[in-house]
Amino acid sequence: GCSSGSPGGNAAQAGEPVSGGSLTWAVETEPITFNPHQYAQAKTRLLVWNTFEALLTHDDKGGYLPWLATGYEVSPDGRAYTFKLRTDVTFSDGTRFDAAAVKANVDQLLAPNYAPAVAAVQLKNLDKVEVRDAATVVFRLRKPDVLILDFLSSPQGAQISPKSLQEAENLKAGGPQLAGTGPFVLDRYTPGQEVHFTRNPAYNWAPPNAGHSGPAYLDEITYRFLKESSVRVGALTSGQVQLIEGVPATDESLISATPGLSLQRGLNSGSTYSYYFNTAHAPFDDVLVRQAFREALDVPAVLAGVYRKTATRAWSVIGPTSPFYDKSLENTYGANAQKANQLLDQAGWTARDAEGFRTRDGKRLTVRLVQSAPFVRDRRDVLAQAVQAAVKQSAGIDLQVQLVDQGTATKALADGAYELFDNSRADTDAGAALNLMLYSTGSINRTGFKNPQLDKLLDDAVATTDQAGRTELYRKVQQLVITDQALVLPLYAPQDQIAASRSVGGVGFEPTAGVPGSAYRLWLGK
Amino acid sequence: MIRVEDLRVTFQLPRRTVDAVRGVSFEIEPGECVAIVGESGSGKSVTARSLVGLAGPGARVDAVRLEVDGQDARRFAPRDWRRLRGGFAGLVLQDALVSLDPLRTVGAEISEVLRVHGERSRSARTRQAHRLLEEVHVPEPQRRAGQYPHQLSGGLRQRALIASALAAAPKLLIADEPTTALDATVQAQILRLLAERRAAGQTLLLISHDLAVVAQLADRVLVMKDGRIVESAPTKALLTGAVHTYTRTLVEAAAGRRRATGPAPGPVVVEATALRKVYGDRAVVRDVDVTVRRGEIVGLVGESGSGKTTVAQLLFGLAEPTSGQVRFEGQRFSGVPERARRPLRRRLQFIAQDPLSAFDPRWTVRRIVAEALPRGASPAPFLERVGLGEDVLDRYPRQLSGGQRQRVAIARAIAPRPSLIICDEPVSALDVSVQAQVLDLLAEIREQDGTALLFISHDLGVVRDLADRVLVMHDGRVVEQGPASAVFDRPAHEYTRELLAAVPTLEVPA
Amino acid sequence: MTIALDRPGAARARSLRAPRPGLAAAAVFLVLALLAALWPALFAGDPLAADPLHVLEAPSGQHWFGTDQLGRDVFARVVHGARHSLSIGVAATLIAVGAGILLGLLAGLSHKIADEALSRSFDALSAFPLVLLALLFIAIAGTGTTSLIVAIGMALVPHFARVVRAQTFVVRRAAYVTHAVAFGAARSRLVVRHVLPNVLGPVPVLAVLGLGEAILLAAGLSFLGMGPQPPSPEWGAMISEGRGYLHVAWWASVLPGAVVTATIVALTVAGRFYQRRFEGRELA
Amino acid sequence: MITAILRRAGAGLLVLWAAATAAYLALLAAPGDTVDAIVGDGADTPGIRAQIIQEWHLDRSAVVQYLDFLLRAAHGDLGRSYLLQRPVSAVIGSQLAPTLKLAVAAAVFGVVLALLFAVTARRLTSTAGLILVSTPPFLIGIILLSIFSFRLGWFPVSGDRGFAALVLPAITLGLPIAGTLAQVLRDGLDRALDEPFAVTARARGLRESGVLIRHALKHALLPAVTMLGWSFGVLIGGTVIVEQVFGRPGLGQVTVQAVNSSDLPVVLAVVILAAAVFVVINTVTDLAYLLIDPRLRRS
Ligand SMILES: Nc1ncnc2c1ncn2[C@@H]1O[C@H](COP(=O)(O)OP(=O)(O)OP(=O)(O)O)[C@@H](O)[C@H]1O
Ligand SMILES: Nc1ncnc2c1ncn2[C@@H]1O[C@H](COP(=O)(O)OP(=O)(O)OP(=O)(O)O)[C@@H](O)[C@H]1O
Ligand SMILES: [Mg+2]
Ligand SMILES: [Mg+2]
Repeated sequence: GCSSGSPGGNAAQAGEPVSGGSLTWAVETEPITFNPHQYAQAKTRLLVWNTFEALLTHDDKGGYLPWLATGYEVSPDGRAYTFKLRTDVTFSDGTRFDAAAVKANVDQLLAPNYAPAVAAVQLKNLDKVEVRDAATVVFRLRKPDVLILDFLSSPQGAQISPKSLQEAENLKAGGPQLAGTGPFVLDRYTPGQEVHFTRNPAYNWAPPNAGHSGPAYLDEITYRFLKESSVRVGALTSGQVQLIEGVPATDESLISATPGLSLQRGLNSGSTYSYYFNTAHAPFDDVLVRQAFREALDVPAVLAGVYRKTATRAWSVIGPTSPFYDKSLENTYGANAQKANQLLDQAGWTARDAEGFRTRDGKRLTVRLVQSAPFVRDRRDVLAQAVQAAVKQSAGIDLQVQLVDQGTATKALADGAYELFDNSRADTDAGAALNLMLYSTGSINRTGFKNPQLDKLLDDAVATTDQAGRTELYRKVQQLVITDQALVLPLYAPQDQIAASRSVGGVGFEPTAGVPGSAYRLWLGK
Repeated sequence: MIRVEDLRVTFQLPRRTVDAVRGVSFEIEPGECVAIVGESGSGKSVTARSLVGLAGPGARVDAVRLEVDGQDARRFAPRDWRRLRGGFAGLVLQDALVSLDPLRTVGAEISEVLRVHGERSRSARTRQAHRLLEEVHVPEPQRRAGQYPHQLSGGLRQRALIASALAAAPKLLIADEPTTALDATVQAQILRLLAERRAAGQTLLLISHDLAVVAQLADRVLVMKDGRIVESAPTKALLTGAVHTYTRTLVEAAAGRRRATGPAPGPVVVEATALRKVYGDRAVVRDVDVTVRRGEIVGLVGESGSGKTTVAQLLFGLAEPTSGQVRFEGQRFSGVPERARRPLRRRLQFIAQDPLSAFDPRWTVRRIVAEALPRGASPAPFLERVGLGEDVLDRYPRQLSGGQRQRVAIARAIAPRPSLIICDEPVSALDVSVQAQVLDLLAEIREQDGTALLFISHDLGVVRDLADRVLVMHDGRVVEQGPASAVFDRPAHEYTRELLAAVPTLEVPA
Repeated sequence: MTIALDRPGAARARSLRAPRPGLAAAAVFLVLALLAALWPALFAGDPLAADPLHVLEAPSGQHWFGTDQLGRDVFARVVHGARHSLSIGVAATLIAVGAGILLGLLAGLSHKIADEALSRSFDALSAFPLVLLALLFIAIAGTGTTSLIVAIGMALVPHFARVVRAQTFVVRRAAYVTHAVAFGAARSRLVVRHVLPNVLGPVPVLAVLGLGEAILLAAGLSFLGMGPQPPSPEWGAMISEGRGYLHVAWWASVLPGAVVTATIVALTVAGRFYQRRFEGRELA
Repeated sequence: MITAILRRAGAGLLVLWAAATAAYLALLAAPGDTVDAIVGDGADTPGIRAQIIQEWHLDRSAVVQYLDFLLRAAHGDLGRSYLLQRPVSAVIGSQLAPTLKLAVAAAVFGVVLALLFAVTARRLTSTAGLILVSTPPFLIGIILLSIFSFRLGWFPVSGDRGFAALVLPAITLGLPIAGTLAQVLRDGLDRALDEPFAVTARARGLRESGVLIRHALKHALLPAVTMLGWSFGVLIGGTVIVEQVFGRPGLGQVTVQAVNSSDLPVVLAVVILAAAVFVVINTVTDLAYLLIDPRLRRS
């Protein structure tokens, strides 16, 4: 059976929570690092919170809940954030967690050659960190930036024992030598194969929304890295693992049909999986062509083909679970081949060549989508092929999908040798994603779109501490990029799936982020 | 002991059948030495091998009567054959040099026979192997038993093979071409060995294409041709009164005859002085002087490895002498660049032992001979001269018989009207009867064209038949030279005498 | 009566004759594959026509090989894929043969030291894993069809170079080349008239066998995601794409795989037949 | 004797150096520079790039970088992975064992199967072998996996835990080897059984099995030994694919990942490792020849 991501969804089958037991969970992605500061793969987020914890955590309404911090205060000018810390927390290596530890973590993040991306993006407005007393720490900013809270609840803001920061042999790669405060301790990592955690018996500082308190239920948990979806599903159906994440749509029916297995889906936070138009050159420098491309595509149809009705169609760059999502955008565009052709005629792409593609001045309407093979997931290459077939059929657009290696992809992006760029970001605060993708100097702004008005809106949204104000600003942003400029073709809201044996209880998703939660809540029924 | 009546053997090949033996009948009595002679492919080996059930892969053997050791072999199961093999009949295969497993020691091969025939004790086998080797006159049998075939000379290998065939004391020893591929001197030793066995009462079936080889040993000779026995008679009777024409050719060839001498020698064609060739640190040719005059046939003889081919290569300009000089028609031919030799090239030709490899396999006979001719000239007359019809013109070399190939090689060699042809073992690969034809042809060419021939062979009989003058090589040196009659009839050098003594000749009662 | 004879003959004679029906099947298959590569429209419809309503349907009268994840007809894709896969194979083989002949001749005809260096590197390269060589090349040149072709071509070069060198070596020393010297032929003439034609003799057969290897390698690399761009219906890529749906649609990967196997078997059978013919002609 | 060993070692080093240098030069020519590779699909600003250049010393000239690479490689230091942030020796070292295990198991399986086939079922060998050799190994793997693991659940789907996990991958990898090897062995046996020495052996009354085992097999092994180098190539190349299919850890996975993400230090190390194995295999082959064939032994 399927149920959507409410926590503890299948408690009924697993019975009441019991302590003890060990579990094996097959996951798709092997982390390239176990150091949360270096975190870059959304798919590995579920591992981070087993060992590490942050000052705050998200609730499911876009707000924050205390975790290692008991609370925080913002100065009126929005440039100082004062955190009160818990005093009963120790790292698994015995070191005490206190304000000095928080400062040590931030200092490490700012150290040269350590985490350049974090320093340059999340911490770009941080001036300094002050230790007021053992339980109080102040973050001083150069200018107001509400995203600092998002950072402090993100894996990169997770707290590592200052001792292991000093002593770890391979700090950047992480592993058993890095101590955190989490409910589990990473004690064994076999590259290419699995990672093993055991329960931290001293743990007693779960966040309020964790569902229970005290040590975790499970004695131990093993995550096996099985890249192939068919292999993961096979492992689950043949009983070799109890949990898997990443279930392809085509296999969902198999799971549902197997007694003793259950399936859950959770929508991710952040930006939706979208195609961004490169406005730097023809043909997408013309808003008409951008609109035409969007109209040419019947998104639900291609999604149904590739994902079998399991995908949630997106209407905006921001995911539907985000508090900033503008619902009014829904059903305002798309799936109108007639209009698409009209727009293209208007834009001058009137002629057709022998293969049925539109041309202008003898040049075919060709657009390139460059995908970096190592980072393609969720069958996005298949989706691209479906889109390719669809826009060819409906509007004579020649979409060329280039599935290439990372070096070639980077080079193509640097040279502007692309017309479409695909991306989704799993940031918990959608604003963080928009800053990277839409801001004129954003580090992954691949649209070539530079608009002072847009920059201003984004700046203001970051400087505004009040939720309603931010929501309004982001509504304007969405209107601008989706409706006015047709800068983006949103496709679907990324989601995670967990399939599990019904004996496993507490299976669920992290609030806001929407990715599979840590193992803290899991238990093994009989 | 063996009774065969109307033996027929056919080979079922993918696309055709070969009738190798077409109705052969004979008998072998205990203590007898019977020889089978005949040209290549006449079915000698297959007949012999059928007697131990090893006619060959894909063979179909039929006989009205096939009695081996008093039993009817037509009803034999594989294990009955196995019991006979080695025990009743020892077989020495034709391919003497490759009939011992190259990956096992000689001793192991001999003990294997003993093991198969019931000798259980390993040490007893070893001891017996040594004794057997000693019996066939292998020096230092202990050491040799531990060696691998490649460490033994051809003669020793053949002896070891005979020893292994004799190991289980068979009643009958079948020796298929026991002396081909061996040097004349070694040949003689093996024949002596067989004679010894025969004297000791061993029944022998001897096979050869050379009548001269077997005539000395055999009581009775069976002459085979095209899978049939064309004549069967006691040796003596056969030599004096052969009935079949084919048998007469054989007798004639084996007896040898002087061919007409040529015209008086003309001017010097090639002159080599103090030739020396060193390979690595070994002098293969040392201080050899050779002069060949127009219209002369010079024979170059010597045992294998004595340097005959090397001399030919030096004369032909395929190798540069380490020291010494070659002059061809008065001009320097060694030590000059190939470019300088090129104008002279056509006047100096070469015929090798294996004509097949001397022809580009992709060329037809027409093209091969035409290569030697001026542009546009027809090759047909030259083929006619060597006795070949136009029908061979469009064939490929591999579609010709050995004799035909050698004729094409001769046609090609005489086509540019050379003043000298160097022939390196031109008839060694040919049947005795074919040999005679080719030799006649060469003699005729010398007579008609006045072409000089340098004729290299380890077969003294052949050289004696053809050459005017003979050079005897030993260990890289010319140890004796002079007119053929002088060298052959009154050999001066010890080594020449040894060579001559080894040549099996047929003393045909006049 | 007939005496039952000991072994090899019978088996050997049969093994020479046995492949006949196989040979015929191979020939028919190869002709079909060639036709498919040249005029795919003869056999099948549009390989790119996606049909979201009929994805992953089992083989049926309408879709002989079923449909894939986008509802495309697998049979049509296999047929059209013949052009891609065969042309990748042929192009790679041509590169390998061309460079192999050049390098092999160079080694076979040059002096000791150069020959030694060249043939040592052929040895080393041909013992080096093909996949690794190709991967290395792709790491350098990036993915894509061209790069795949060149990678496979390069990986197969040593194979041909070795054969050509060995052959050159034999031919260069063959008596008939010596004989040509007797007619005052210059070196260049020897090479052109005798050495080259005889060296190249076995090359076509080897090329046919090499083609099989190239196709297999291409499939392997495509499988690793280093092949042609989607939606190109290359066989290896199809197997690879279909693998994700193995639970629900085995046909999407197994049937294209069977076609690859059949192609290579057919090529090998044909190649070996001609090889035997060729050798037979040399010997007989 | 000593000079011979020294010569061998010298030649081996030369091969290693040549392989490393060739790979290094080739990678230098790759599109997209090192910084691109390290940035990956992460955030990309001039500041980040500057830091990367500084961290990895990419501002030095190519020659200096090459010499530095050689010098460090000579000391066994193969550098640090761009992607995994760990020393290459650690990355490779941790993956060596699973791959070796797989390769050895596959080789043993392949050789045993080939011998069995070649000696007992010679007729069958050519057809079965041909089909095996002609089937893409990953297809065999996929089929085995779905039948024996997914459907029947006899073997674990993946990983490197225990012997059971080794069975299917080893079979997948070993089958093509068995196919080719069986054909070569069969050819060799047929050829050897037609040789005069085999006929002579029969003429001694040896039974056919005796001729086969005592005489022919050793001869058939010679061409099989020649294939040792080739099999090594197939094995290593095969592990790349088989590990992918079975989700096994190992060098193959590391290699594909490194190639995909242009993780040059790892790619280089893999090349050097393969070259080293090549040198070893070559030596082993030569020794095996000497062992089998006395004609090659110099007295
Ligand atoms: N195994 C075989 N398969 C097919 N044909 C064979 C086989 N063995 C022999 N033959 C053919 O049978 C015929 C007789 O061969 P055999 O070996 O008996 O000749 P031979 O008289 O011994 O000749 P040689 O003097 O050359 O040894 C030849 O035409 C030969 O080609
Ligand atoms: N190219 C070479 N390199 C080294 N040694 C050679 C070479 N050619 C010939 N020899 C050696 O020189 C010696 C004489 O050889 P050559 O071929 O001249 O003998 P031959 O009298 O023609 O012998 P056969 O009767 O066997 O043909 C032999 O020991 C041979 O091994
Ligand atoms: Mg014979
Ligand atoms: Mg000679």
